[in-house]
Amino acid sequence: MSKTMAKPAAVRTLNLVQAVNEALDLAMGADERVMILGEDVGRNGGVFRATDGLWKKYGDDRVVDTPLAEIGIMGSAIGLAVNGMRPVAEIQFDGFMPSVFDQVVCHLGRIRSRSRGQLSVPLVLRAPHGGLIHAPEHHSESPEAYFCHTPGIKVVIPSTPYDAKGLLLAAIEDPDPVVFFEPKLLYRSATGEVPSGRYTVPLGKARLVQEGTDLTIVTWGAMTVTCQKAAEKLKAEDGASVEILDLRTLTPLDLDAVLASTGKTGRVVIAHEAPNTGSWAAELSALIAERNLLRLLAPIQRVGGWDVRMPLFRLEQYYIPDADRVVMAARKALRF
Amino acid sequence: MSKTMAKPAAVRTLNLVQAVNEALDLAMGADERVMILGEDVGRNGGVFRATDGLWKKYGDDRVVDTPLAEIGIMGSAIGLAVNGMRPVAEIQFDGFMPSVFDQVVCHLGRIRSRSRGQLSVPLVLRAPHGGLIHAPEHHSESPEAYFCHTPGIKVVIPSTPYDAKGLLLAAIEDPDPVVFFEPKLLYRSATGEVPSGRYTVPLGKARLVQEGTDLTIVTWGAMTVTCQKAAEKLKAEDGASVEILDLRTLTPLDLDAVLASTGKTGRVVIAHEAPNTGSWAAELSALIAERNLLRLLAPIQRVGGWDVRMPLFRLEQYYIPDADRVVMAARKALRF
Amino acid sequence: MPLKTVATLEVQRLEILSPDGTVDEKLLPKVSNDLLLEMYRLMFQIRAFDERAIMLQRQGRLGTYPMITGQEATQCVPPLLLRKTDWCVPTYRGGGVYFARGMQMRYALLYWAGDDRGTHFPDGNKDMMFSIPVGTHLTQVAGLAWGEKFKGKGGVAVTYCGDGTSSKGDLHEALTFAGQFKLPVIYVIENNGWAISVPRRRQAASQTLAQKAWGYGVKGLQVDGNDALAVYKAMSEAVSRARKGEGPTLLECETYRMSHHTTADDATRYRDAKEVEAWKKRDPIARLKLFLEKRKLWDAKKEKALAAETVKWIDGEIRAYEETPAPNPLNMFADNYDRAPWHLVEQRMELEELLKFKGGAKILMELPPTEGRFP
Amino acid sequence: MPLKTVATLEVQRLEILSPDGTVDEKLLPKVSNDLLLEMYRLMFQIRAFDERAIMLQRQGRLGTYPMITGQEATQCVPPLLLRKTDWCVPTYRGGGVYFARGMQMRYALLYWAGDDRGTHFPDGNKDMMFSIPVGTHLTQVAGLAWGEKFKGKGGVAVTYCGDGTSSKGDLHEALTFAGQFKLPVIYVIENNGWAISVPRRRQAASQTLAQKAWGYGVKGLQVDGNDALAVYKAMSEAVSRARKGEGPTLLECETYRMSHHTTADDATRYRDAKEVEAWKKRDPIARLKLFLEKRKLWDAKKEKALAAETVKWIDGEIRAYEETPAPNPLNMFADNYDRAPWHLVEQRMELEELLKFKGGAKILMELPPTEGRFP
Ligand SMILES: Cc1ncc(C[n+]2csc(CCOP(=O)(O)OP(=O)(O)O)c2C)c(N)n1
Ligand SMILES: Cc1ncc(C[n+]2csc(CCOP(=O)(O)OP(=O)(O)O)c2C)c(N)n1
Ligand SMILES: [Mg+2]
Ligand SMILES: [Mg+2]
Repeated sequence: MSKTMAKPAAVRTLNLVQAVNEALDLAMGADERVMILGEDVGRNGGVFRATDGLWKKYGDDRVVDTPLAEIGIMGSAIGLAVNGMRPVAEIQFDGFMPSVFDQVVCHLGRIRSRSRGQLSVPLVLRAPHGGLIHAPEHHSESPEAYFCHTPGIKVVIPSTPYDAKGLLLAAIEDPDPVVFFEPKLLYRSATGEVPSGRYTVPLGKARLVQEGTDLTIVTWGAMTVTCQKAAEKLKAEDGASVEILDLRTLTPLDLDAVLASTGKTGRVVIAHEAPNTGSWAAELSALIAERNLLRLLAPIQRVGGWDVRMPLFRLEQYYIPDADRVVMAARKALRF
Repeated sequence: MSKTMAKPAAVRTLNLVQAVNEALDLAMGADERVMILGEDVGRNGGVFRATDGLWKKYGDDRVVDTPLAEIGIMGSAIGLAVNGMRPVAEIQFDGFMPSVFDQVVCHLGRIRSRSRGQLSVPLVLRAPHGGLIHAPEHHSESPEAYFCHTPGIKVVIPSTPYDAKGLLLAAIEDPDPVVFFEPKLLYRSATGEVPSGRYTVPLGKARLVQEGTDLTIVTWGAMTVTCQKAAEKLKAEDGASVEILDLRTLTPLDLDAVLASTGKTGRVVIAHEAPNTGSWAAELSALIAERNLLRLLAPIQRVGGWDVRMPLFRLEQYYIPDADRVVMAARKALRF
Repeated sequence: MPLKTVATLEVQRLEILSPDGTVDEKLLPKVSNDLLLEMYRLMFQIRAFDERAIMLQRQGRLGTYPMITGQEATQCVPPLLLRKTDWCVPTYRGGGVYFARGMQMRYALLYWAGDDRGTHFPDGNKDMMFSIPVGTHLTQVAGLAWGEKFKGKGGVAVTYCGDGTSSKGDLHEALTFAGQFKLPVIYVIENNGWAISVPRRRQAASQTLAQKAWGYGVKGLQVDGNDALAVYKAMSEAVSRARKGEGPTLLECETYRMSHHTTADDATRYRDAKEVEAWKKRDPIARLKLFLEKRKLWDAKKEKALAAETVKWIDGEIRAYEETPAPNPLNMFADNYDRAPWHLVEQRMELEELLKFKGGAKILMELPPTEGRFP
Repeated sequence: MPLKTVATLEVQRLEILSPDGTVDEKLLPKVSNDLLLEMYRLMFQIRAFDERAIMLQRQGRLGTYPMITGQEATQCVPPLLLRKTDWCVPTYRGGGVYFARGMQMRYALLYWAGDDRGTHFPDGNKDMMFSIPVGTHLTQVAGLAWGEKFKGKGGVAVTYCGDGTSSKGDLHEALTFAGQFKLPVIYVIENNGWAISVPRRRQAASQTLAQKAWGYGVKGLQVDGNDALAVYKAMSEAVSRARKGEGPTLLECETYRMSHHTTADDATRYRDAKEVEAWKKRDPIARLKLFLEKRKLWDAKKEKALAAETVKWIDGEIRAYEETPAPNPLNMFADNYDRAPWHLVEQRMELEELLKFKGGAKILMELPPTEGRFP
């Protein structure tokens, strides 16, 4: 949970998408090899405005509106990275990421090892993540588990503007491919203090959102905010002291932080948005029980999406866990 | 572990690929809607000869050599199934399945629910699975976790010729999409008695390979055979009584069987070939610990592939768990 | 042995009705007056519907909605060549296609209001839901057409994709299959000039999109997509080829997205207003109207009556949409499998628990009835 | 407004050297005698290598191996137009390409023997490993070429795919990008008539594969791929266009897979022996030899010397391959990340435990040294 700060800098309040934008701007300003490619990222500044202003500032060669072809985006980003650039590729929505799985599974994490270290793929693949903004079908997905099971890549998801900027800068300078999810619910709703200069938040380190002694909630992405609400309710209604860990990097996992916290409290809830079966929460639940078995005071509670497709938005609040569901799960653990 | 037998039938010894071939033949003979499509499945009879003889018997319209285009195979199979056919699509190797993820994740399991039950997709997607036949790169993968995390589909993998035939016939008549993995190591090496007539082995039911009291090994696919070897060694050297459960259907999971066995023995090894992190073994480990916590006498041991790409075949026996690795893990559980 | 020409191709473009209402009589297809009037009605009504839907969205009564205006000829005319039992799969912008297929537009509103019950097609229609990940339906429709070929009754499948979507590899594999198996399928590229903020010229660097067909042994044609008569003629020939087993066709219908990409988009950020102005002169509805007027099939009185009828119709659809009771959250679990497996049964009970936690034990009685099949 | 022609396209085919050794002098490219001899040497040697590799496999000394024979001109000539610093990515069948790029063939043997250390390219070469999931490299090579464009030094990227692979959507997206961004890239379709058991005519229903290029604003040309001079000329023009920033080219080189798909395949199950016989008459090596002989550049003596030299060379490569010590199993964990994360460190220790379990504590000392970077 350390951070490296380049120089003293003004601190402003930004929302998460502004923080992303600022990180991209700083990275492009500092390194000519950094370029952006994707659909509508140029003149339009991205459908969430994450790349707003960058096309004007850095030109059509470095902020590239591509044809509507995700294999093309991902494949050419891989080629660009292998050939010395630092591409930041955007997939417009989580729901369209399956079309790049072929490139991700067969190549993204394999090129370094297939070439025995001669080639590397220092790229960032950005995509909005998750639900609850009343978006159309296929625009509210949480596909992280597919990526976490794939060797050779890293998977990151911030939940605060500060982390979004620092993690994205770290991801861009990372020598290996990073899949960078941005919780779209938080793009505008999450605001916070962000220093204006360059800084990084290290990959692979979780964030301790709040300390507690009775129960640990392990979570990531927009669900972090939901869990904070649940923790307040649990404090108020149950007098429970809840510790919350925001993973920030899903893989490589900050297992030390997870084991330390869950070992301390002995009661665990894992909360996330994806279909629960076979999710990243399953890996966490497995790891915690395998390594902290004798410290567990209650069965681990996983709270995730149901194992059905994400419904259209009228029902999304019943699909994605809300604070009540987290509270119910926490009470099961607390009262065991 | 029940079965439905249509009529008394001669019992022969077949290997697993012959059993697959016979199931396809019977299904095509009994139902005109059943058709096969894929690369080299026709005149050549499939690169493993799984469809040998069928092109001659059923003709070019029902056993179709397609262009080399997996999205085309998967997408048109979906369309055929929606429009009344019962396609059995083949992807030539596990390693090429990522190119159909887009169709699988975005459509295969969603069409029934998106159409509110008006359309359905009764197809089978067959693919060889796993390693240890000294195949080239990308020909020895175990991608089941990606499919198990995807709602709306079923995932099946037999480990005996008897089950291969009965499960495949069940999969073809199942009203929902079934991903059917065939352990390529067992295609020729697994032989067993197979009745000649039509019968089905129900989806969603595990097979109790052998009973035991000290430890449960949960496994699937070719690893079942490895685990049997490990169990023999454990019996001989440790005097341990090992129960082995071959899942056969990964999803929907036979949780009752898993919980009954692991609850009885309290010591658990889960063995499989895929990269371990985020694997189907993680879901199993999580479910067992979440639901059988107080019955566990030792931490659950997962034994899987390492979290690196599958190496070329000179090292594959060090990547895929062998009996020694299963034994080591079992001893950790037994001596805890 | 020389540098020799081994194949030549001509890409043709079909235009029949010019913006000023004059026609090329030689090319004019046989269309009954009734059918001409039906085309006009569909186009007129779907435009009015589109305008109202946008208003609803602006008033917070609808979710994100993709505009149709400008593309009425390309959307409303092709379905007129189809049987109910032919397959028809538009894009997410294809409200006009569904309308021409006879869909009640209350369902389109429901869909864009985030209600899963919006995928409701007329009984007996072979419609399939569009795919939101664009282009991913293209190979599926090849499969639908393949199924028709098996049935051998001359059934066809028609589908659409945008100019942007034509860059997806899915089109390549779909056309490869269509050409290889001579499938009775028609692919309509609805080239409306834009893919969100990306103009047509930033997709393929080829002069036309129609010429892609040639790479697959598929017949290709460019059509003035704002010319209802050209669309009709091109489509009727394509459908009749398909029915006769003569193979697939790719039609590039050149039209224009007159509005924003969706209500969530602001096209002024990236698009020159002059371009929009120029396309106004090529409006498909005004053009057909001129033609009908010249033929004395249409006049101001009829127009007024149609407008009045349209308002009533739209009001009715909006009412039906807004009076639809909220969906029961438990519906999510219906129709995922023919028979729901244990884990969905368990999860549905968990959701019931949650609902009770929120609303008390009586809540399950107060919810609207569940729909769909479970388990 | 008529049915008007908006684009016309011609697909041309380039043939220079006929099977009987006569040439079209008008089309003959400028090639020095040395280069002609170098072409011949490469083609001759890679065929001999191919034959020995097949024997090794039959003797159980090599894993599954994909045959090159018949495709030597298409494989060995294009690299001669490249700089070391140009990118070159063949298919898995492209041993001849790597050989012409200067790769030591012991590494090719290692690779097909299942040894990860087989992806070893000459220092300074911009070679990339082929992709076994066929076609998945095509968009990546567009990216490599894009990187060259950024560097602005006239570098180019060349890649191959098979006729079967040309059906993959990857080619569509790669050509879309190549055409759109005018990338300095050359796509060579190595049309050898077959994709395992599926003949060329069962891929695209188009007359040629070259004509696909038109759908993307890319220049396309069909080439007699068994005619080294035609391949040379076509490639040199494509490379020079690319270097000058004039955009990408798609070359369909028509050649023939004279043998099985791989050593694991039996082509007699699906292929008519007569077809193979017919293609024997079009052999690329015999043809170039006739030409060289006519020009008095080659004779039986030189042939004999080359054959002897070749045997020695292959013997040396096989020896080097077979003497390569077995890989250390721990190598698996090297070079997965710039710095291995904790879970790989842990897993590597687990593997060490396993090795000790099998071979005793001293085993780690007895293994060959580990290679690669860890952690
Ligand atoms: C695979 C995929 N990528 C990206 C998107 C996001 N998106 C939605 S519509 C659209 C543009 C589509 O353009 P076009 O195909 O021309 O259709 P139009 O919107 O003009 O009707 C994009 C990029 C998507 N829906 N699916
Ligand atoms: C994506 C993918 N699908 C299937 C295969 C299996 N396979 C290996 S080679 C081959 C045929 C390739 O044919 P072609 O592209 O013509 O190349 P050739 O073998 O003739 O050189 C197939 C189907 C594969 N390697 N990758
Ligand atoms: Mg468009
Ligand atoms: Mg070929």
